[in-house]
Amino acid sequence: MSIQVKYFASLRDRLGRAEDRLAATEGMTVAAVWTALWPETPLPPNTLAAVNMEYASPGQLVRDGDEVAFFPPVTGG
Amino acid sequence: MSIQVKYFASLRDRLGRAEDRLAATEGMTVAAVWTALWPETPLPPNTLAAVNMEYASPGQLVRDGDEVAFFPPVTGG
Amino acid sequence: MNIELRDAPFEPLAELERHQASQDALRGRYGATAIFVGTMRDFNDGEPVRGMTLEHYPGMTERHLRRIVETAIQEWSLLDALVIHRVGALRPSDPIVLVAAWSAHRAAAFAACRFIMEELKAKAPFWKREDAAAGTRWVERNTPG
Amino acid sequence: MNIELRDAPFEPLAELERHQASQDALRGRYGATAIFVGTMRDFNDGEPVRGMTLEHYPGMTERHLRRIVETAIQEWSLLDALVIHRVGALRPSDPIVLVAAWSAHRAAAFAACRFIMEELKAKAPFWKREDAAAGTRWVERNTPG
Repeated sequence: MSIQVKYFASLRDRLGRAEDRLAATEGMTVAAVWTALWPETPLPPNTLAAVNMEYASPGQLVRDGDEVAFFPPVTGG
Repeated sequence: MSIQVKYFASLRDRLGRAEDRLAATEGMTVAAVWTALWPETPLPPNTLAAVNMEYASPGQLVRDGDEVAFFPPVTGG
Repeated sequence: MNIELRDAPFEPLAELERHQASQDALRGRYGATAIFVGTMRDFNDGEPVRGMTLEHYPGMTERHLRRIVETAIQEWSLLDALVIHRVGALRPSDPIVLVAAWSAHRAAAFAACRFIMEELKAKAPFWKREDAAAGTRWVERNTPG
Repeated sequence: MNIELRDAPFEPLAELERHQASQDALRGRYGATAIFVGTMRDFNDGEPVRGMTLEHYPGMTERHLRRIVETAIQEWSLLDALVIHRVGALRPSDPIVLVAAWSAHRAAAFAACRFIMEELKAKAPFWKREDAAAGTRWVERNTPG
């Protein structure tokens, strides 16, 4: 088991990748998922996060098997 | 020359007529037009009036050649 | 801009199709179309309704509809607007009114479409007479917007 | 209620026609249909735009659209609602989104249609990338509603 991480739109273009995988650690937050994968890159301002397709705050806990997504403000409609 | 008076919808049905003609007198108001034609019948509450197809207050002056209309609240749309 | 009274049933979607076909110069300029269709219900005030007659004040109706639509076009910088309103005898599920507003952005289109409908209901001299089981009755006032 | 994502151009009026053809049980019950169509403009932020790509987050998009529409149906007692949204490559004047709300009365239809659009723009995970003369750029935020 692990956390699947997805990036969308301008964030994916900037990072140069669409997905990552990460082993969850006890008490890991959304913010910690980002830091573990991108230790050199602060989360860009206005970036949104979702856990299992629901909007999530940086402090929300994640666990093995979760799908975590990072993306810029949405611009549909 | 004279004033043409029109009645619409439930008001026309109640009065039993759609039109009247009336000789204008000096300083005649919309309310006076009604009273001249229907001395026994008070203007029903909520009745609207128009002079030359513009909404008019009871005190508005009318003159020869004008078209005056009386009708209930509008219910289109 | 187009404003029409119709004394026979009309199809709002077909009217929109036809109207948009005449908008070649606007293609790509509008980002938002807000549309409202008012339809005759078969039920009103708890009573089944079989039919309806829409009376109007010829001349005054057109004048006020035009002023309402011109006001909306100016107020919200609309690119185009369309109003079609039935008069005469209607049956349940017949369209009564079609309002459409085309604008660069959605806030203007929504607001203008709503404004046109509310103004039309408040000021355009139309009157509804319903045929119910109990007989014929004039609708005394519109429902609030 | 119907919610669809489309990866090819669609005709909003034809979709409405088709959807209404399936509403036999509702005929005569609704008095108000509020419709919004969002269309791709050929100009944005003062620059001509040649094309656009709409990306989305498969799964999350459908989930949020469904929740938004269900919320609207409940909040305004809608009789029916329809949302169609494009994804993929668009050209100027292509429809992006269609929202329709059917209700007994107009206030509910207008409010629900507006709500669905605003919620969709705020929460549904779509992203626009525009192709302009200067190159390709992601749209950073939506215009206010």
